[in-house]
Amino acid sequence: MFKIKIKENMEYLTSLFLSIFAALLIGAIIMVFNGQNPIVGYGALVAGAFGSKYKIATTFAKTVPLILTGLATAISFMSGIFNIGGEGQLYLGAFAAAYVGFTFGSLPVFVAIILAIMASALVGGLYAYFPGVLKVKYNIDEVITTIMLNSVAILFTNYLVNYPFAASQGKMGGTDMISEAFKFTKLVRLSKLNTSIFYTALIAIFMYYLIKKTSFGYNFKMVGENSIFAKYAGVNNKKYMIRAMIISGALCGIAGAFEVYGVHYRFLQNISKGYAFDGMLIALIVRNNPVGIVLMSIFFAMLKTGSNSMEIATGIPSELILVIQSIIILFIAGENGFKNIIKKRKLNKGKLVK
Amino acid sequence: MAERIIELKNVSKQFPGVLANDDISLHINKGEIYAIVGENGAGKSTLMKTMYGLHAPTSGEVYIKGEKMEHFSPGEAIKRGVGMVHQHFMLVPSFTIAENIVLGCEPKNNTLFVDNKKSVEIVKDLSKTYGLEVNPNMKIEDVSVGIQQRVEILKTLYKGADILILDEPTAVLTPQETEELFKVIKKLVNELDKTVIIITHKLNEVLAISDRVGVMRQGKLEGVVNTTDVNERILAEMMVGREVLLGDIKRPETDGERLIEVKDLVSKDNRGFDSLNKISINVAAGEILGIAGIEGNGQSELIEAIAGMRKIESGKVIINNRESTTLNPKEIRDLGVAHIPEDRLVTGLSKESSITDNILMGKQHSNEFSKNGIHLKREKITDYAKNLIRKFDVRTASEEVKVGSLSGGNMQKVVIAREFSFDTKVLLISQPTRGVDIGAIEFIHDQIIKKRNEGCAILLVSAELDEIFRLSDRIITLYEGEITGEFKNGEISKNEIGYYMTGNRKELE
Amino acid sequence: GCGSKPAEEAPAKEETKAEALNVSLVVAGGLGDRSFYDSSNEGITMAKEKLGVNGTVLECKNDPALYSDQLVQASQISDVVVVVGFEFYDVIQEVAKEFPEKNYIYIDNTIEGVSNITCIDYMENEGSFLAGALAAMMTTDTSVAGMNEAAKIGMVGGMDIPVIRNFQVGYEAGAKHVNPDVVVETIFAGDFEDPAKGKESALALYAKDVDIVFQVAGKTGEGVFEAAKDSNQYAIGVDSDQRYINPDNIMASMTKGVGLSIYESIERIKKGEFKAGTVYKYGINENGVDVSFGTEDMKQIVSEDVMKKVEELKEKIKSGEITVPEAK
Amino acid sequence: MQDVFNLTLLQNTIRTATPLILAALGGLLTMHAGILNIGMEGMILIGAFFGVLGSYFFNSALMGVLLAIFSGLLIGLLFGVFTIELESDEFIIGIAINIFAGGLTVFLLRSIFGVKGAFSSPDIVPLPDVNFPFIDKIGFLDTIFNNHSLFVYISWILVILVYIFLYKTPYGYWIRAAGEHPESLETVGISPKKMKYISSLLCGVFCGLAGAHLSLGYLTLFTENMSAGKGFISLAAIIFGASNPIKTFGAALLFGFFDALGIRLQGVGIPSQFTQMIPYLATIFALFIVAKRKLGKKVA
Ligand SMILES: Nc1ncnc2c1ncn2[C@@H]1O[C@H](COP(=O)(O)OP(=O)(O)OP(=O)(O)O)[C@@H](O)[C@H]1O
Ligand SMILES: Nc1ncnc2c1ncn2[C@@H]1O[C@H](COP(=O)(O)OP(=O)(O)OP(=O)(O)O)[C@@H](O)[C@H]1O
Ligand SMILES: [Mg+2]
Ligand SMILES: [Mg+2]
Repeated sequence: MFKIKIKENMEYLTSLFLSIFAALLIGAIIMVFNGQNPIVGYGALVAGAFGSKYKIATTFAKTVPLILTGLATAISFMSGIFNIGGEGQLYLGAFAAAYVGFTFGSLPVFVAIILAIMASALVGGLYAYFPGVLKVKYNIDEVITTIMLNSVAILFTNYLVNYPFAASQGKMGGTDMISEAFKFTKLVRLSKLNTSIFYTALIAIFMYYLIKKTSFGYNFKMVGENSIFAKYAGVNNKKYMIRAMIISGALCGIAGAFEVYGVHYRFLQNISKGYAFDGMLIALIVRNNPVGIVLMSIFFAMLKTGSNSMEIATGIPSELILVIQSIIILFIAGENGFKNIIKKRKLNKGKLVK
Repeated sequence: MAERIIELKNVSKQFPGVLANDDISLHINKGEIYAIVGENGAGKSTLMKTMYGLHAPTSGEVYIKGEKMEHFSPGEAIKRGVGMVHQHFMLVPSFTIAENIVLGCEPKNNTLFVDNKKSVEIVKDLSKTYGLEVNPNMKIEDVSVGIQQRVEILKTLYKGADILILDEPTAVLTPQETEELFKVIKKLVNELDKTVIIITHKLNEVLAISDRVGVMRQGKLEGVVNTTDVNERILAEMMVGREVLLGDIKRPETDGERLIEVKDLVSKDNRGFDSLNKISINVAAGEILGIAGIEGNGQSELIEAIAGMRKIESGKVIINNRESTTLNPKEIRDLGVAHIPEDRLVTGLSKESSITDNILMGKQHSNEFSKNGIHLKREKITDYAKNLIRKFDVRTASEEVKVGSLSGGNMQKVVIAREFSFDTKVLLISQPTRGVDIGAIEFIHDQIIKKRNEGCAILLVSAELDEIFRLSDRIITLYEGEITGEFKNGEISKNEIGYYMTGNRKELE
Repeated sequence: GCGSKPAEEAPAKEETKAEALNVSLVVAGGLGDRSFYDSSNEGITMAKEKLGVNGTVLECKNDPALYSDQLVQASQISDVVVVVGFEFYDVIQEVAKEFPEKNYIYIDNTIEGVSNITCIDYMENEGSFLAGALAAMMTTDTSVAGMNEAAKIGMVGGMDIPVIRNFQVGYEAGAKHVNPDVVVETIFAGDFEDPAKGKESALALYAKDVDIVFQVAGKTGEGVFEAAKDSNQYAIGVDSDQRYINPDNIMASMTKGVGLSIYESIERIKKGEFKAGTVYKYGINENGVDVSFGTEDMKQIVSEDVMKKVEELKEKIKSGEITVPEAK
Repeated sequence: MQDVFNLTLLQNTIRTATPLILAALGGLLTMHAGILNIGMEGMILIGAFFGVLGSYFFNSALMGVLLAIFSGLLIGLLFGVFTIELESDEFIIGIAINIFAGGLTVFLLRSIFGVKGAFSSPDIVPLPDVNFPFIDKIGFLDTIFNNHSLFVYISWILVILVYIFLYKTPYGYWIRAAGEHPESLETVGISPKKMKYISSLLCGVFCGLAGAHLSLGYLTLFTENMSAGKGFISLAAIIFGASNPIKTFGAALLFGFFDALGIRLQGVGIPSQFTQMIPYLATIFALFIVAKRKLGKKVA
């Protein structure tokens, strides 16, 4: 059994690396056509992401929301219910956490942070609960409702930070700052890397354990793969779908809380520019595998930080970097297909085996 | 010598990990009925799909009407008069019967638009010509499998097929429907000069209809014989490689307490029509109650209602002396019920999951397989799965294989392995051997009897009268959601029971 | 303990090249808005041409995750960092502390008491006051093609946020100052990047007898101009002189002197006359905000007479006779 | 209130709905073929860019439309190759197409027009507006239905054409069969893959038209990300309309209506954030009502 798994994983990794390689190759060709040296370009990309302590820290800081939203996607998608509403849940969670942070300044730090995280998880989870119920009880497509609820949440928090909770010192587009003591400790000077990366690691380990090692993870998976079967065999499929949505929403909410406590120290009206969508993409690419989500998040964070310094270092316009980046994503996404083609080739060429 | 209408030369087909067809050479003569038999997973369907252009053979040659076919598609096979009715129906559920029949070459007006009126007329004409009655305007999703079968045949005939490949056409048919189908086949061959290739697991059918039989085993063509030269026993032995005994069953008298009690049960079918009308039955420990009925008369709904998979409108169900009327499937299972569902693909299995995960289902929270009901003991689970695979003779390369890639019979064995290994007193069994080969049938029947003799109360629904008669202690006939008769085994013959299955009520005193 | 160490390695080698001053421009959004950010870039371009400085632009594309990254990067490669966008309020304070020897020129917000952050904040309410006054004067002037009698003017804002509301307050005050009966209708499109929404919003205003719409909506505002063209009515541009986009329908623009003030600051730094750490509030008095009517070759929609009246209002504001309200 | 509910509200509705209708017609074709396309957002953006490009360089709106169609075909092909040929997850490919479109258009904007952010020019020839003289006289019809951009009317015709295509022509049957039960199509000798390709190419074309309408009909310019979520709303309209062209048309109009309403309600003193929520909340509410009715029917 182990052999099969290793073989499958190897196949997956090979085709993944092949597709990344192919994408980089196409990117290189585009660079050449634009009169740039691809070796210099990619060198700058890697150096931009890992070239110094600060840069490594910056890259890793970016993985936090990606991992959390990626895991959030994984738990919902594997359970056969599609939470596309992570963005909205993140916004609401971030706001709730910020609210705790600027309202209960006198609480002990430990209590306040726990309270903030719980509030963000609760709000995010609740906001995912509604589309979950609409899906399970009324069979209303959760893809639409969660997309719609994203806009609603973003508008609603936008109202909050511009009217009742606007920062007291004028032009901000955010709430007041959370109490100084609550801010997560920074780990590397200048960078945004903070202790939330440890909490994220804990959450990732917990989610890995839940998904891969427990009977509950097994139930989620079975509900996702055939919910009629799950029901027939004694797993309450509807309950598990809703649970998946709640966990998913809670993780997105926590991602929001970490952005507030670790990065911005207040809620900002545009606190996330599509983290949840990036996380979704990541989870899809690695097929909801928690370990894969962590690794792919690092890769995505590398692309983001690296390409950012690439423009300064090489003069390759950022638009071109954007094109290359999207080609890389397209090719990683096509990984499965390339693998199938290779397999078919092998089968047709190869000899008959029993 | 007869014309060789189809010929295969050294055909092999490799799937990842499976050599489904291994160096097969055979020919089909014009105007004959050629049967193919073999165990589940022997490669029968694969071979047929190769003839039809759905699979390209990995090596070997295919000739249709003397013409060598290379890299051909079903379209080209159809052009040369080959038609195939697949094991799993190839019909679009939301389309009407007429739309399904003409799909792919629709009659048109103005060269642009589909002429629906004409389609309907064509179907009516076809129906008449071949004696296959259908209502062209009904949607496929609303008609019985028997009708769907007819639609499939009409579809091939509409396309002008003179070579018909029928892959297990009788698996889902009632005996009456099978009889009608055979009449049609004979008419097609004798009067209309068609050639028929038929796959079936029922050896009596082979003897009844075919001229020659090809026997497959583990991807190889074991042999080809003239039907007149063999009997069921010889065929079974050729298929399985050993003697198969579907002999008499020892059933020691067990007189137990009532474990299943159903009182005045009323329930609806999927479309919201009444399907069970005040049904009352009971089953005692150590007893098999067989339910005979033509499909669609409420048998499926009865089992589902008891299992908690269907809402009970009124009435009562008592299992193990506890009322279960409003409980959900999980709570009913907790009362000690195992359930083999009628449709293994939809209800009984998760195709995308491994055999292990399918077998674990229902035991994932047990102390045996998880610490505190939470942490899965994977090694133990794997051993357990391996053990069941061995015990229930599931043919597979590994317990990590996805269930969806097993052959139908082996999938069924996985369901049975799981459900029979619960320590339950009550078994609900629906169509346990549908599409299963004779070797496996023998095995499954043995398991059911073993459960009975251990003191289980078993409710059995099957479209196979043979099966009902062979296994049941008592038989009930259902017609349109009502009980029309109740008999002790031996009280009534197979021929007589059809009378009750079609609605003639036995006067109950 | 680490505060005394000079920040990172990058700038060391630059200092050997004697006088070429390295300037970075960090913008919260992206260039190409044909208004606020573009005009800040004009300042840098001008400095490059006239003062021979090295200039680099870093965009954050409205992604808060990049604010800090880009600012740090800019700080590492240059001596002067021009930071444009109120959004940098927190980040610039964090970063500037780490690079005490660098000069930060912060546009569009105010931070007091940091020795290396110089703030330039524009009083958009004062500029908008002029725009409102102008619109109120024009809307009833039926001698101009497309104007109706109704005293109704409009504004399309990108989002309902304090900065935009500051425009709104000034605009309304200006309009009411000229004509207390004028009705000012405002629609917030909810997006700075959706020109279709901008057009729809403006059309909704024009359908209500509004004939002049002031756009304060970034790329969404491009749609306002389109609406003006389609319904043969008028728009007022924002931040840069936008008349060139469509001189027939854009009657004027409320401008901020972003480019010029950036240029002048860099010039002063070069000459060594720069007083770092100050907060400049640029209003009409400082010529920081204004109303512009395009280049000379354009046919004017606004009459000389009205332009003169606008000038008079400016004087009144300068003299303190009029105080323009601010958004709270 | 009179300011809010008047004839121009309906006029706005029609205008706002048109890009949604065009894109949704494409998306429902792939939906019928069994592919959920969330890449419409990017496809619209690409169509919008090439529409402007063609119109600007050839000084002809027609060339703009043709180029938008052509680019739609290419992007549809790309989508098809990945989802159909390589059997990649359609969700990922959809997202990747959106990112790709964003990057590509910005890059081309820079390298072809040398600008960032936005491009407008008097040399971009817009699509003409249409005026039907015969309804000129009837006041309310004139307000609501007259003087829209050409594609508004074309989109209505296309709704009918797509309906006929799907339900009356062989290809329509085949596309639907390919989505619902591909094996049954394959076994009658027609390649479901081919049908999926056709739908995906047509989807590219329709999204291209939606983009061209956006940049040449509705507006006469291109700006970065100008599709601004229209692809997602179209998808919602498709799901709402159960992939039926007529119902989807209705759903798009409904959405357009609530969008227009949201803009107009800003005058009445509700913070704009809440009026902007109207289309989203209304959609969820409408879905809820429909679902509840369906459940009720089943019980009855
Ligand atoms: N598309 C496929 N990909 C991989 N393996 C396949 C595929 N189709 C069939 N197989 C494998 O090939 C073997 C032969 O399958 P086939 O369906 O031909 O069996 P069969 O004789 O028709 O069995 P049954 O009586 O159960 O229908 C089986 O082991 C099956 O798992
Ligand atoms: N820690 C545990 N130890 C033993 N059994 C457990 C444990 N946790 C769960 N179970 C068993 O697994 C079942 C399923 O657990 P779960 O909480 O997922 O219930 P469910 O299927 O959602 O239904 P319900 O909550 O209504 O019981 C429990 O009812 C219980 O029988
Ligand atoms: Mg078979
Ligand atoms: Mg007026």
